[in-house]
Amino acid sequence: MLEVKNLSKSFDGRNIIKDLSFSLKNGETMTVVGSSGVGKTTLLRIIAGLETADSGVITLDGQNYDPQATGVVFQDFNLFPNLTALENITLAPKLVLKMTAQAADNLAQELLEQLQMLPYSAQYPYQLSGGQKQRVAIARALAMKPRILCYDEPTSALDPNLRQEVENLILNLKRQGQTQFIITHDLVFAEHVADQVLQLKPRGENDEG
Amino acid sequence: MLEVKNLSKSFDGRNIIKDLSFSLKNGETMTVVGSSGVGKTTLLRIIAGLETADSGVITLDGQNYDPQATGVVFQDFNLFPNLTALENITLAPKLVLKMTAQAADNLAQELLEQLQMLPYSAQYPYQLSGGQKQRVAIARALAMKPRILCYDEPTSALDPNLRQEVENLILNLKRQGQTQFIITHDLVFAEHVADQVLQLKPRGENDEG
Amino acid sequence: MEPRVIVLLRSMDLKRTFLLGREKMDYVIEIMPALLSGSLMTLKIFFWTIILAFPLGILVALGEMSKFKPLRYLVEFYVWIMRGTPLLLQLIFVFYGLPLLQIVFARYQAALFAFVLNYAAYFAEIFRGGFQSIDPGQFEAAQVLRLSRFQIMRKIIIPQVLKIVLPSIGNEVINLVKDSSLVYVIGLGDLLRAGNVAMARDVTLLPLVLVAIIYLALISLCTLMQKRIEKHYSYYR
Amino acid sequence: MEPRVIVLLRSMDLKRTFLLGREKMDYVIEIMPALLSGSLMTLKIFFWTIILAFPLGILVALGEMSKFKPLRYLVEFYVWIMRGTPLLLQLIFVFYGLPLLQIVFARYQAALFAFVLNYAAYFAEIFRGGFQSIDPGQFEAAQVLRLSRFQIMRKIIIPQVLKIVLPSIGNEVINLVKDSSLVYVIGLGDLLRAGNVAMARDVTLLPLVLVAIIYLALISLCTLMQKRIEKHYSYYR
Amino acid sequence: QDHWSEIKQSKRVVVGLDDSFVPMGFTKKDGQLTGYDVDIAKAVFALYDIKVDFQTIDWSMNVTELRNGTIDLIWNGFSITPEREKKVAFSQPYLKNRQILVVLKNSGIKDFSQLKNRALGIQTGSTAQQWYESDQKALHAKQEILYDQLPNSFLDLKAGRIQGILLDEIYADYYLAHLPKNDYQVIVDKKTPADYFAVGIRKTDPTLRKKINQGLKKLQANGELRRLNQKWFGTDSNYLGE
Ligand SMILES: Nc1ncnc2c1ncn2[C@@H]1O[C@H](COP(=O)(O)OP(=O)(O)OP(=O)(O)O)[C@@H](O)[C@H]1O
Ligand SMILES: Nc1ncnc2c1ncn2[C@@H]1O[C@H](COP(=O)(O)OP(=O)(O)OP(=O)(O)O)[C@@H](O)[C@H]1O
Ligand SMILES: [Mg+2]
Ligand SMILES: [Mg+2]
Repeated sequence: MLEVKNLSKSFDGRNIIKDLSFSLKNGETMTVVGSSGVGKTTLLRIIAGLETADSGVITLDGQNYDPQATGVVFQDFNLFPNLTALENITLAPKLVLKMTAQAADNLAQELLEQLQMLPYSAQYPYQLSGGQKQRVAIARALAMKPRILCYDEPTSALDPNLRQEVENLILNLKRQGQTQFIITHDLVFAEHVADQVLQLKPRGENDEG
Repeated sequence: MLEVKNLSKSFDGRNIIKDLSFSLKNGETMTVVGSSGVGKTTLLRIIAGLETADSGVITLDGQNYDPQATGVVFQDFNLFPNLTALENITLAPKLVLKMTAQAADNLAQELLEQLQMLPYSAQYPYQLSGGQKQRVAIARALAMKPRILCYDEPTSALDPNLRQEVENLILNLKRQGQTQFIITHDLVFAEHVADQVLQLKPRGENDEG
Repeated sequence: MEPRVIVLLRSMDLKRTFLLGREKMDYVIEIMPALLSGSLMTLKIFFWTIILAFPLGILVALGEMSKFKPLRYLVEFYVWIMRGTPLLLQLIFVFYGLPLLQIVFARYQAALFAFVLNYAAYFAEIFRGGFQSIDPGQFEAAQVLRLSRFQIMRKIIIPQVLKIVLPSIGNEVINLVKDSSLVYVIGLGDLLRAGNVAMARDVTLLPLVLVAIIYLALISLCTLMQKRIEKHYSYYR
Repeated sequence: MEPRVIVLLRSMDLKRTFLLGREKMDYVIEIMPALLSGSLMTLKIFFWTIILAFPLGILVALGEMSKFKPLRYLVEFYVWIMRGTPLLLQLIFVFYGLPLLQIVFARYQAALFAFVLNYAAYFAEIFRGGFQSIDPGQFEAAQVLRLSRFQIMRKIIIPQVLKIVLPSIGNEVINLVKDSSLVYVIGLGDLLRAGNVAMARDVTLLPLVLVAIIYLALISLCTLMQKRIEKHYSYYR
Repeated sequence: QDHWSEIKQSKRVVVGLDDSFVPMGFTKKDGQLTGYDVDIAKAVFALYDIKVDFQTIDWSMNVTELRNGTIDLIWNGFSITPEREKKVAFSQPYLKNRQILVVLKNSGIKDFSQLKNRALGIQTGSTAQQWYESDQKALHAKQEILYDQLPNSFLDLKAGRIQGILLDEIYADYYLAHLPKNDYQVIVDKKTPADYFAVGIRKTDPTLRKKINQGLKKLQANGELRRLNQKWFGTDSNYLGE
């Protein structure tokens, strides 16, 4: 279980997150909604260890939390421009999980297939459309099979068909016991996939939904 | 009236747009939908004069078309990182339309207000959240009052409230006679604002909707 | 960082060799005025070259990216010659070669002329690199806002380019401080020359140690200014 | 660009002054062997400095960004001294100064030692700039994928840095070709020295014109290689 | 054409020198130019009521400077050599010099021939270099190292990377006299011909040449030359030409 207690964060003296507490059970999916600029991305970055909170405690299964447990699909993708779509996905499995090139390629191609991206696997990020980049970013995070998978608006650049595809993917992962943390503006989508919805509200009047 | 006739475009020998024809009456709003990677952004870039078509003709009111007539809200915003949100919006009105600093500021603030961005007018792009950047990009294009206003997924990073806000804005502009060309994945949104929906389909089997 | 130097100089056994006996201190004080007046020439060349070569470099960079081919070729040729041959030889040609074509410069003017032309070429290459590393989306966004080429440059591109090229410009500025010693070849006396004269006259390496320290001070000043300007430009990312 | 040179040299009235009389051709043929054997030293210094200073420069850049403060200060101090004083003086200190401390280098080794230390510092600054201009999002993305620091460097950052720093490295490489002439101060004969000797002996500027042309050729070769490598790296944007 | 009338009228003449060439012409610690040649040049032109402007030059550029007219005279321990005589006119010689060898005291080297399998240092463009590279039979080293600055060659000698330096006696005397501790040995060779310092003048300036020769003679006659030799070299000499 991921537990966040009394988390606070401000930028330039402006409180963005104040005294936020929530918990996410293993295998469950939490969606985070809230108006633009409310601090969703900031919260995700803190959980991923990319931003430090001003105060507050995070624990995983009661133990000190290590951000290494998370994988992230970034809002602006952050693909590696010097690698092809396929290489973006296989890099970490090969280097970190020590998969063979063959196994990593198979895994990546499976994921690309599922996201209808197989024809683009040899293209570099600058040659991809917005939605194509987003799908590569999703596949890259999935391939690492992290304990907690965080998505920052994973469907923003996708058409309805693909959104459905991603929804299926997420539900599928949930069935396999994957813990997921999803920022989204799409309330319908949020309802479909969530065990729990975290509604962020401006100025510290946070609430669990 | 904007008329596009037999437009074709390919990248690296792959046909993206083939023999596309459509027309957009003055004051009307066209939405463009279609799956990811189908060529929506490419079409917009051709209309905006940022990409050259392989073949085809574009005319405006029967005359040779000048891309200067268009304004664009980019999919990845392209805000100027060295200028604040407000300066991003007022720069062109001051330099191109020769507005006074006062008038340009007033106009920009009106737009920012409408998009609930007034508190962020002095921030630099790197200090803005995804949705905040998108709203600055919209305001920047609107402030130039172009003959044809093109949007590339103007609501992708916005929450439902703000999407509604942008919808109202677009309908408002339509009432004022603004010609608009909108790429979107949001079919509901597309229906609400469109006089005409252009459905792009893969591989040259294009159609007017 | 400066105090650390002293420590190091002491801890190494340089003291015995170069520094700090009583008579040596007196000697240092004696030759300092000559070295400082040599530095004056160094500074003059430095100052005017920066002032003139910087804007010229921007113009040349724009010329290199011009769509008008004859201009572009001409500018590229100029940059090629300037970067392709040693500044020392350029100085010799300007001062000793041009008179053969009836173009006679005074010593100092010849030095400045060669330095400005040379450094403008280097600055130009740096600026060109800077221009090319700007995201094309920035040009596109400015273009659809109907800004003129000149406005795009002034308001959007150049401010971003300056931020990017600052470290490289810093490198060249440091090179300039040092290169200014090349004026010896046309008979102008600068800091290094003053040190050489003292070394020949007094039969000791000590003057060169002092010269090195003065260079270090001048260049540290430049680096400090660079850090300042970098900080000024850090208001955005 | 080369053919255009000829045209220009002709169209200006340089011919009368410098070039191309029958006796002058003979003279050129006479001194060419000396100049070419001078170029050999230039090339040797150039080659080994590149080979050794390049990887050392990357290491130094990493040292400059290290979180271990003593290491960082040490490396910063080294870079400060190397960039802050003229290479000419460094050569003098290594070759003439160190023997006073009983450290005696052979001529050629001393030259290489000074050149490698000096250029590694310059390369390091360029790499540091390159590292810092990489989008932090790239580090973040690699970090959440649990790549080690070393893997992030090797697979993600350094390939992108190389692409960015290529023009600046090109500049330094060109400087190196020219700086190699500084070895004259420790009695090694290089291209420029060969030209100077011929000029002083025969009292004519012609040898220097030839030297300039040889430099131009060497440097054009470097530029050509740079263009090649840039092209190699243009597979992504 | 002849510049004498111009010089006469402007009352100024420009003498080019290398201000690091002790003791002939160099800058003192206070920045003042001084030296044997500086004194003589001033004395000669004082006779014509002409002021001397000293222009420091890069020594390897001396003849080019003269030809371009950026200086009027080369007057700085300038030896008469056949190569130079092709390009410039010389005044009457005013000082006798010779090329000598400096070695370390404890090196055991006694004469020129012992350099046969050792390394020799020479200054670039010096009279020593021109003599060494001529048809002479006296001195042949295994390897020659060229230096831009003579002090560097002394440092190298001390470090043991060369075993001898061939240079002007005039300079060697000054240098060795100024060392706190003299570890060096001077070796003279009888077969080495003397060379003569004279003023370098454009061949197109015969009047200037004539005036300088007359001036030098006058200094010899009125005892000024003897006084300067005493002052700079401590010798009682009134030498002027062959
Ligand atoms: N580096 C920063 N410096 C200053 N302010 C920042 C910085 N990063 C974010 N902010 C501010 O923090 C607030 C929260 O930003 P965040 O990106 O978390 O919003 P969000 O909820 O993800 O919004 P969106 O849905 O628009 O992406 C915003 O008001 C933003 O302006
Ligand atoms: N510079 C390029 N080089 C090669 N292929 C490109 C380039 N730009 C776009 N493409 C390809 O053209 C196709 C259309 O791209 P475009 O960006 O127009 O799609 P889109 O309809 O906007 O998709 P999305 O909804 O995902 O943004 C894609 O398959 C993309 O891979
Ligand atoms: Mg966000
Ligand atoms: Mg698109």
